[in-house]
Amino acid sequence: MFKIAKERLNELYSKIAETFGLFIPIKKGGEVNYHVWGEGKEVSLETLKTVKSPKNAFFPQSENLMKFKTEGKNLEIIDVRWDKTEKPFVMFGVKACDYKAIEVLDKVFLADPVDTYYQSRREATTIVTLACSRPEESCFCNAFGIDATAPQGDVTTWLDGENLYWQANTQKGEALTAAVKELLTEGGEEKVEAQKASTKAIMEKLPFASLDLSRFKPENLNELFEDPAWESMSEACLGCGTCTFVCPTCQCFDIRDFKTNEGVIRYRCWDSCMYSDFTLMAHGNSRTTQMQRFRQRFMHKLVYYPSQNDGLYSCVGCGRCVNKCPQKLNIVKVIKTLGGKNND
Amino acid sequence: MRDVELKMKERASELLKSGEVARVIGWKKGEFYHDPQPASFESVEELNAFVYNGFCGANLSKYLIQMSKKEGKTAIFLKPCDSYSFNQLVKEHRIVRENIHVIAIECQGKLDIEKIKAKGFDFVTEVEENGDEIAVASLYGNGAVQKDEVLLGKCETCKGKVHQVKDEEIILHEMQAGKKNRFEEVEKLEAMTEDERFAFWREQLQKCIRCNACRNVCPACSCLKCVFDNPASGIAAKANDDKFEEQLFHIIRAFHVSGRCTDCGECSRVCPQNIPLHLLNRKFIKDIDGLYGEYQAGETAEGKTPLTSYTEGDAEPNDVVNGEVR
Amino acid sequence: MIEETLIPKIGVVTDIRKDTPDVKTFRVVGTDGKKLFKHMPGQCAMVSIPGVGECMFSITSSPTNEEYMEFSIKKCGCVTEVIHALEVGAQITVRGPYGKNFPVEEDFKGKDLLFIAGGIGLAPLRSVINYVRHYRKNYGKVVIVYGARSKDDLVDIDEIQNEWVNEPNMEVYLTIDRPQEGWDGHVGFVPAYVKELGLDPNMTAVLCGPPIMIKFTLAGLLELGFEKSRVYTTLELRMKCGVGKCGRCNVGDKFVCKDGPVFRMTELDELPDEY
Amino acid sequence: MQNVTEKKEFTPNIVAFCCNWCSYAGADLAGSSRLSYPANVKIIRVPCSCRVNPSFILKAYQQGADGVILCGCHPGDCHYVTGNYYTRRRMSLLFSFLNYMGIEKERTRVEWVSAAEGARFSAVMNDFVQKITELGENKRLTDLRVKEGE
Repeated sequence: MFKIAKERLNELYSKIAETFGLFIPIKKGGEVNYHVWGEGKEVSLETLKTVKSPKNAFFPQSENLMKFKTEGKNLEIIDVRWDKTEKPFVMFGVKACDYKAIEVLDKVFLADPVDTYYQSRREATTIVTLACSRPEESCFCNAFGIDATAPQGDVTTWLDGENLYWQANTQKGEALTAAVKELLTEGGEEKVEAQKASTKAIMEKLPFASLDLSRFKPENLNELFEDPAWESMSEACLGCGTCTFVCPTCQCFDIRDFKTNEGVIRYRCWDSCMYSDFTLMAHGNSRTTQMQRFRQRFMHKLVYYPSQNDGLYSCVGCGRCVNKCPQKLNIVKVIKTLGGKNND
Repeated sequence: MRDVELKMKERASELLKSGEVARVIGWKKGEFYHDPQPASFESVEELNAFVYNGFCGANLSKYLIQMSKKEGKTAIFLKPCDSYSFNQLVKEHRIVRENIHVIAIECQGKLDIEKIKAKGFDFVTEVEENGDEIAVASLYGNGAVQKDEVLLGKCETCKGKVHQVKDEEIILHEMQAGKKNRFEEVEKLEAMTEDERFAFWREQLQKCIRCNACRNVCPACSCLKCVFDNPASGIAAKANDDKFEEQLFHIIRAFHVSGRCTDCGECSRVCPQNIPLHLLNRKFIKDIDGLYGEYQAGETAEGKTPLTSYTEGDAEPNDVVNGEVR
Repeated sequence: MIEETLIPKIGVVTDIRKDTPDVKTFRVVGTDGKKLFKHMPGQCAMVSIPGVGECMFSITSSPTNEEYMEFSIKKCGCVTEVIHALEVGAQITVRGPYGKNFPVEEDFKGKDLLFIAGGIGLAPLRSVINYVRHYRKNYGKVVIVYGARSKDDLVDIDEIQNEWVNEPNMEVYLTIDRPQEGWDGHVGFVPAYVKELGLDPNMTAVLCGPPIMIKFTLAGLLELGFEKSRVYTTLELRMKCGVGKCGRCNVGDKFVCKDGPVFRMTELDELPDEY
Repeated sequence: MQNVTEKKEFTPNIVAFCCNWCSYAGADLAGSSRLSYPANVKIIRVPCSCRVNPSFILKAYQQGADGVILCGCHPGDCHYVTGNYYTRRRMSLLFSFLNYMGIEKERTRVEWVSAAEGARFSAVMNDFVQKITELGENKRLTDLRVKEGE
């Protein structure tokens, strides 16, 4: 294990930025989101939850896929993907829940047939995770078996009042460590162990620590789908996309064309199953009510996705929706209502 | 506030029991003290979860678009600011007035949990409202904050504590208007240079994730199909692909609600990126006041709005600079 | 077979046939004049006009046709409207094939087959019917029941009347909803006709058409003694990616683009009712 | 659109929305009277100046316009009696708002031009083009995707 003094973090960022594009939580316009680091930027590693999750780096809110050019009757397709030969990048300060969320996304985008747009960005990234030390009441990653005190990733780091502690886990992580080695000194194991213990004690007190998910099983799919509680749970839903867009695992997208002076750009962008036009076709819509759309989102996270992926839930308990839903609806309320007998 | 909640619950229970109304729209207990959610109650048993406290900031009037069309009468609890939206919706024939029983309720200003957390209480376990002081218990320490410092943005500039519509009222204590002038922030922006203003809005709007929360919560945004969802409009768009789209969305939205926006402040309350969207709408309100005479949308449920009327001597667009005739 | 999930191939429209007032069949090949890709009966492809949009269509031509692919497209939305305005020689984009095909090499083999279609629902069935005709000896008796609103709305009527009716051991029954001048065939809705025909319930049935037709025809078949496990149909929902990633065409935990569009009735019974 | 390989002198793209009854006829008259106005003004005919939705103006900027001018009948002379009175209010508010967001005030303008004012039409357009040329390219309200490749 290595460490670096907190005051020297800027040197670390600057060193990483020499060879990598460095994405790190930065405060801009009053809110903390992942942005590319640069001298003078206001880094905020302590921020527990960036508004947008790190998924934005691999699966950008909007991404050009290809261009079409027309000459007479002839059509030409130009691949405009992100150039792999550009600088590889480092995602710095990813929390345990958000790291788990990337695994959830991997299972969608890297499943056959591989989404090469996602893949190229994913492969070019070294992920440096940061252990949590000050969780808040909306956190419930432990309900999904995630250990916020020791996240995985290419490199795991811990931050306390004095130092950042650094431990490489993978080859990519070793390579990054080698690149910044001159700034690191050895040691810090005891401090990290102490922090882990104290954070774990806090984690036990999280109000949602023991959510009962036992009823969310593929065999209960139809029973859960038909549950009358969906009506009242979704009643206040505005049908906005806040929960979807702040969610680190939501991966639905739309593909759209945009006409430019030169031709047509085909891009994909985030879409939300909460939107009324999500499933709208020329001759009908399979989900006409907000209740159906609300149900779709939570059934997907808690039943459909696990059924397709060996029981892995596509919720990681980051609590962003708990904080951000305009009308205070969220997945916790759904789990408590439908999850099983042990929820109150 | 506790006494108000009890009285409201009691009245809701009476109304439901007597069959005078089929449902009551209010707030339901959340997971914490600070996250009550809007809900409708159709039986006395359901009222067990009824709650009214300092975190019931949501404007409930828009739910009436759906609810007032249901079988039977709907009772709704409206705060003074929500009553403006209610009138505006009646004016635009979006809700059926005869099917609604309006209960005007007391409001002493609503609280913003994010502001409380920012004071160092980021693992809130309990909140207690004691008049102007809010006692907060958190895992990382207990303490008290001044109410004025943790009010929702929209309550800081509260435009008044008078209900514009009511069928009955539950007001047990005197209410006070906001302490700040609501145009102060607009004026601050007006005083900036063009470049500074552009930079300010660029930085703010760049955060926009196009979640549509501002649009969907807005009582003035009651179109059956929004232009931004309609591919035939030519401006339909979903995510931000270019800075232009954020500007386009917010300019068109602000313009579309101009003259109809009651300044309820819900857009800024719900924005996940905390973009001060109310400053867009307030600019229109301020300009309308200055150019065409003071106008407050939602004061009445009748009459024309500034943009659906005119006078022959109106100012020429080219002469209007910063909302004033030069 | 898919090298790049979202990047399509360029297709050239070499022939356009007007089947009915609102259905046209487009013949498409690659820019090299060859068939764009191999497929199986029942599979679909994403067809797009850049700048307008991309839509999923079933490939109506048989896989045994090595020269070209055909799409029968009904004009009903903004993309199909533009497609209908295309002329021969126009270039479009195509990607695929997507979805699970009809089990022609497994469950269908050696069986008597019953195909029931309504309106544009014939499009996906035409592919499998012609496939069966091509490998005729592998399958038993074939019965086709096809109905449309009027005689002008019967898709591929030339092929049906000139080729299908002459095929040995293959029966074709046509019906239209209302009596019409110049039509001396059967009149009536498909579900009723199916019951009237008193079909052998041991056949393997394939249904395709509007949801309301499927619902009533299925009820009729069950009454006749057909088993749900030997009745197939296809689903259609909004799709964007075609590969189970964009998240909109799911019914329960199944994606129509990946796990469908062909479903056995018993499979559908296990899914929530949201299609 | 234009292919800028070497840096050329800036010629702005101007979109002029002209009402069918007055300003479009005014433009016609300018043409038949052989009064010139710059070729980079693209006229879009609308039934009335009040048909112009703010989204039309923004869309013009998105597609690469450097200036947008709206022309209608003189107040009081509207073919539909009151249309341009509404235009006047809407545009006063919109222009003030655009400026509030940091968009240059002079980029957008309203002028009243009657069917008899061919000369005025020509003068207004010449003046507007000159102002926009001085102001330079529209950079604040433009869609970068549209201009890609230029």
